[in-house]
Amino acid sequence: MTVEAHTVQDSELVQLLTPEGERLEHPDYPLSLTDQQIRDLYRDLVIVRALDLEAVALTRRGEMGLWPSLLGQEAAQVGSGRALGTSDMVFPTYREHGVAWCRDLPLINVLGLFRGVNHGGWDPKEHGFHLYTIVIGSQALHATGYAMGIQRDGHHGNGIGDATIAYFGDGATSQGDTNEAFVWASVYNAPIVFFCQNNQWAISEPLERQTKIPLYRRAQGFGFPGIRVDGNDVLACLAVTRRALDSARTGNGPTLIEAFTYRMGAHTTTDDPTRYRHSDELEAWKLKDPIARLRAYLSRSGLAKGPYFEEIDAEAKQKAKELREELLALPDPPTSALFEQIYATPHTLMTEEQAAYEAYLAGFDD
Amino acid sequence: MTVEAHTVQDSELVQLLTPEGERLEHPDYPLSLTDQQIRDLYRDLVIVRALDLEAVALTRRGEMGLWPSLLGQEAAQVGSGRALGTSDMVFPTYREHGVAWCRDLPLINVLGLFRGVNHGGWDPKEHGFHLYTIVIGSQALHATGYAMGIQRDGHHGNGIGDATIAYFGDGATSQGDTNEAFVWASVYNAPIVFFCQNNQWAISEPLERQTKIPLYRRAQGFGFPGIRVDGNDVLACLAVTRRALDSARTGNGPTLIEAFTYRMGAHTTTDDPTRYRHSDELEAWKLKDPIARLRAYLSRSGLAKGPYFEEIDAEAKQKAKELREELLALPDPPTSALFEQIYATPHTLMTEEQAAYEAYLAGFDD
Amino acid sequence: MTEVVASAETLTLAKALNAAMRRSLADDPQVLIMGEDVGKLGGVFRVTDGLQKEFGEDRVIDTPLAESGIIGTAIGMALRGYKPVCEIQFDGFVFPAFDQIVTQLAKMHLRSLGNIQMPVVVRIPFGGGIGAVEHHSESPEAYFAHTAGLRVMACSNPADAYSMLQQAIACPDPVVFFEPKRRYWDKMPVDLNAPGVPMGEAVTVRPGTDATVLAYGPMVKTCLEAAEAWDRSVEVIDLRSLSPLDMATVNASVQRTGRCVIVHEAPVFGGLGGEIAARVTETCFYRLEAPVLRVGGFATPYPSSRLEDHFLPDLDRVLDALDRTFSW
Amino acid sequence: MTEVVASAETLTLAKALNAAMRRSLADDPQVLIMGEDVGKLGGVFRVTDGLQKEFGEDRVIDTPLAESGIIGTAIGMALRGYKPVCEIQFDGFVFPAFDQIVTQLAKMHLRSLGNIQMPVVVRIPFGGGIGAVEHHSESPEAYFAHTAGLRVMACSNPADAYSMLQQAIACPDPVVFFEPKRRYWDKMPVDLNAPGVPMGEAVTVRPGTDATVLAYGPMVKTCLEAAEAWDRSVEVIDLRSLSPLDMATVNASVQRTGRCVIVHEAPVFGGLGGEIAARVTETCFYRLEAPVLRVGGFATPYPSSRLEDHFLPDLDRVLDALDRTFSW
Ligand SMILES: Cc1ncc(C[n+]2csc(CCOP(=O)(O)OP(=O)(O)O)c2C)c(N)n1
Ligand SMILES: Cc1ncc(C[n+]2csc(CCOP(=O)(O)OP(=O)(O)O)c2C)c(N)n1
Ligand SMILES: [Mg+2]
Ligand SMILES: [Mg+2]
Repeated sequence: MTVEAHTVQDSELVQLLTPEGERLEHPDYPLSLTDQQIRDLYRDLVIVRALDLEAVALTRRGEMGLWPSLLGQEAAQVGSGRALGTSDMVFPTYREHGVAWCRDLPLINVLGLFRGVNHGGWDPKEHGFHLYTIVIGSQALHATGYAMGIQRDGHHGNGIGDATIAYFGDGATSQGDTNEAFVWASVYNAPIVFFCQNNQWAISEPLERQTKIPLYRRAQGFGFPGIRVDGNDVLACLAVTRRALDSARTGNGPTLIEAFTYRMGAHTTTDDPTRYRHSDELEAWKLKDPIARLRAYLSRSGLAKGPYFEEIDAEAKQKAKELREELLALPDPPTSALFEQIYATPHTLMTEEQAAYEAYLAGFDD
Repeated sequence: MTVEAHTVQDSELVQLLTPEGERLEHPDYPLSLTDQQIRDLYRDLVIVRALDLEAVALTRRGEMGLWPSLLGQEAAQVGSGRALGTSDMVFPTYREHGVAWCRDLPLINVLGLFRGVNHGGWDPKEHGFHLYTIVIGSQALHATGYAMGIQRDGHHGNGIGDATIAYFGDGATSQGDTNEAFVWASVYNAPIVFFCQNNQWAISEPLERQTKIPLYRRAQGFGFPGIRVDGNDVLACLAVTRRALDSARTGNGPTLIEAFTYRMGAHTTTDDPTRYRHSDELEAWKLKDPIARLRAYLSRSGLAKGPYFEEIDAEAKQKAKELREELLALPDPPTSALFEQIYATPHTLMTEEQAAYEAYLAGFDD
Repeated sequence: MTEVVASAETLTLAKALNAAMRRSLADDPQVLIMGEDVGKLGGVFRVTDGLQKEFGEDRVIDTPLAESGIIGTAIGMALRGYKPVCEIQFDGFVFPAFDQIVTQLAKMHLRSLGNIQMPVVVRIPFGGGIGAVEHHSESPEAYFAHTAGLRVMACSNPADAYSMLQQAIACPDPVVFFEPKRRYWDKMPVDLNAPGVPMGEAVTVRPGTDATVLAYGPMVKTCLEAAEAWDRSVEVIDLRSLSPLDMATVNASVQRTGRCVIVHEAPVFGGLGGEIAARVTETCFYRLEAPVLRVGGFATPYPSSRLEDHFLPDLDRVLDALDRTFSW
Repeated sequence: MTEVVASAETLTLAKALNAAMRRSLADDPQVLIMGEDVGKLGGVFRVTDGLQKEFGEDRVIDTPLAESGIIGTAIGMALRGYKPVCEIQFDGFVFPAFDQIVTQLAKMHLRSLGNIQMPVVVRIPFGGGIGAVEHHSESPEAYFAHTAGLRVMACSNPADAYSMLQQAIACPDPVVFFEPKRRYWDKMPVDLNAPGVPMGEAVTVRPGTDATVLAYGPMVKTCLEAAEAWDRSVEVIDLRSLSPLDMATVNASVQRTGRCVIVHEAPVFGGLGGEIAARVTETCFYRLEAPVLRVGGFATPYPSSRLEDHFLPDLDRVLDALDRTFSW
């Protein structure tokens, strides 16, 4: 019952870079990048991992309530994130720190959320990066509606218009909202890419609790293409997402991408995966590490050498340090924030409750 | 955009009886019925249609608030209904009067619902026929859960156990609940048949508002078989449903059947389909009438002659008359019914509100 | 004055809503209409009749049959700058969309610290009295009033329907807009150029001195009839805005009258009446001659239609409450 | 007495719930546990820890990630004779299941005119105070209390948790069962053989003469501390059953004390406090020295955790309300 979903048939997985760092060609996904572009991808991966690890460490120190680590999913996020155009719109879950990085959203915003200073608070328009969405599956519909908005703007079908990408996990494919999004996107031929990071686990539940067949095939049932890509291969993720976005932009409707990857860490810092999974699974996936394979390729092909790697590591370390400092300097919100920005226009009850609470607090000063 | 879903490719439609009444063989769906069994199916179709038309007439006379006619869908309902075993469980929508007939549920129960004497009120266990469900898609999950119950009873996988069938319409395939039911049924390999009557319309919305591809293909996306059957061919509906039920019983999990048919009447008696669809569509479907084709087959093959048809018509008329009389004799519920059977055990607020209201009513007697 | 008269038309409540949407669509290209059967059919109550023909399929959208999908994609369209007006076909079918309304629509503005606005209207025909089957006669307003981040309105007559729906559409906050379906065919002259009473304000629809009756939606008419029938002077207030409540108007009235009765179709238990009663009592404690009384549905699911006349508050039940408050 | 002592064990609230489920599973083969991560992991709060190991995967079911699916299939299993106990992982994730709970679970018994029973329990860890992110700290009980056909319970301590959850599982009606997540680690001796207080009854957890404080779930402890800290004699009642309410116990207390304060974490506006206040006022009108006062969350979405201490009623806010009621 579990076999089919769990086994990757090599034939159905798009891969441009083997775990050993060997470059493959794929007839449907030609990819030509400059040397610098490939090095930049490497830099992204390393920095994103460093920032994530820093966030885990800060959470362990009590600076945040919780942190959902992206460890192991860097390539899926950076590859897809770097495929996006500036005016495209991303709809993330709560784990897309790597995509946030690609969208130039200062990560302190994300750390602020998990510290509890607000529920997100950034401006999605500014970065083409919507707020984190925690209720599983919800954002798939938002993304679809947004894509329908693009269609109504006339920014669509010409190959240069905007597109939308919705991220979600393997667990999210079971939610009604996700499947409704598939219906809508298909029926309206909306310019959207559904990017499913299949990291094999939804907290403690293995993939077999959500599906009996490979997830990318879900799309067939709704009449649009689905494709499985090696989620630990940043080049393949880039190529596959780029093509799906192009397809959306040119009026060919949605694509479902299943990025086959692995959640190397706990679900969040409060989770204990030893309760439900074996370490040999983890060990097997370590051999497919997204950073190691790109580094191997860079070395082997002579695109980068030792000092370059050291330089990137140093930069990542520095960025992590800066992030830590930013977090430690982050002020708590003022009490007034409790009552503000609930409504965009004045609201009598809000005004009343705020006044009453301020009077109550003032009573303690006496 | 609409073409694919709307056009029936003959190759993908299971048909055992042409609209002209010609008997076809299908390699996957051999069906051998006795002459009497075929005549019985004819009788079912005729009676079901007569009862439905009577209900429409009674509604027009103001005896019911509303009636969702099954006109045109008799073969889909009778064919599938007669494929069921006694201890199988049916989960209907609000239009499965023909299936109710097959399950020996006295139709007065259904008429009582639409008259407003109660919300259903029959005992599902008694007839293997669950209550009508009006919220689109809900019952697909109930049916799946019930099938999981069958699995837990051990009544399953041996080819003789119970199975479940969930009915729903083309519109219902867009609901989250229906798709969640597909996930669950597939993941747990539940003994269930999803029977979708694609009658081409969801009130005023044509099929293309729900899907871009034939609906039976939805099942592929969830990892179980989907099949499209001529919904106006009672033999094909019987054969296809029987096979799907057998498959469920023997532990092979769910099947989605799309019965391709047409809603010949209004959505309900309060609807006016002339506002949204052309009469030529209706005319085309008249040529595919489920009763006419079986009658043609019976005549042509010598299984039945004029007097037999007259006898059945007379019986149907008589049954309709009895139903009318039952409805007209149906008492209104007593006021106390307002407060009863809300909870299975005593409930203080219910008791209190009932007492207060009875005292209030008694005040008018003074 | 001449101009005002010129723009007055006698409209049913349904037509007034239609006129409000037509005007909003015409004035603001970002306004969209979405829902099941709202296009070609014009809605099962014909409230959106003719709008698709006039404004096209891109702006008046027949959607797939999925309420969560309707609200979820409306949120996405709002994020792209549109102002979707979503129709939920019947009150009982809003629940598949409840998650999107409560966890997303209501909370998006705060989640973004004000960077995002959510000008989405969720239109819900509500209430009973039309002899319908299950799920077609409910009054779920209390669920939404208890949900912070939403505004909740209920109209009771054609003129209000016309102005209030336009206000809801123009409002940058999400609004759940309740329409009294059994009053869809009630008629009155509607001034198509009047700005209407400001959003959020209750209106004293009948002044009185001895008791205050509070109602909204379909019950306003019932309460006016009861006030008419009662022998003492009864003030009737149409709340219009259910969240926030216009407690200033309510309290001022009760301070004058000293007695208060609240009427809604929704079950009394856990309904909005409790909230209002608690607030009125807190503000008018020393002025109240009797406890605030509530008239409403029973703590049962909405009954089958042959029983609904018992469930629904009617003239007699309101009179009974007036009787009780005066004889307390 | 000896026996009682022998069966008493010091348990956390989480462990008491676990013991209740273990006992129900052992005693009744029809009882099932369902939910996300309830099996191998034992739930994110470990409330179902060890149950799958003991009773197998067929009875303790890790489900796909879909709340509507959980409740919808639980209904189906109940129709087949099972008694599913469903876990909703956090309060804020019950909304995708809202439709199944409100339109199906609550109404099935009536729809069948009593032919069908729905012995389904929906367990919801609720409330704030644990420093969590959005959707993990909500108090949605008022939505369910306003839904006829459901019973709603909230436990506040380990002993009650143990007996109340068993009662809920044994009850042929659907029960929404709220568990105060921030009290999961509170400990007390639990008599594993005591039948517990009958279902539906409130309990006076601290007797007093001058004011009545009503609370449930996590706020009971807070209110007991406040009563302790106050200089006059305050009675504290743990409501335990939120629907139906045990108004007999509540009214008898307020008739004695003449003052009443209601405390819950949920927003005051539209919360259960309004219902209780309206009822108490109606029954105890001439006895009340002050209006019933309510202490609760603000009419805002649950704030980010750095603000939650302001949102949540605490000792000081309860004392403030006592102060106000005594100085009215
Ligand atoms: C509607 C809803 N139900 C439950 C949860 C609790 N929850 C948070 S993450 C998670 C698992 C998600 O798995 P998946 O979609 O595979 O994403 P991943 O965490 O693996 O990235 C669950 C059950 C939630 N956030 N929303
Ligand atoms: C959740 C929900 N939304 C809306 C409705 C109103 N409604 C009743 S029937 C119907 C169309 C159903 O179409 P389909 O599933 O194709 O079934 P059919 O009526 O054609 O048999 C709609 C929208 C409903 N009953 N439930
Ligand atoms: Mg996952
Ligand atoms: Mg249909």
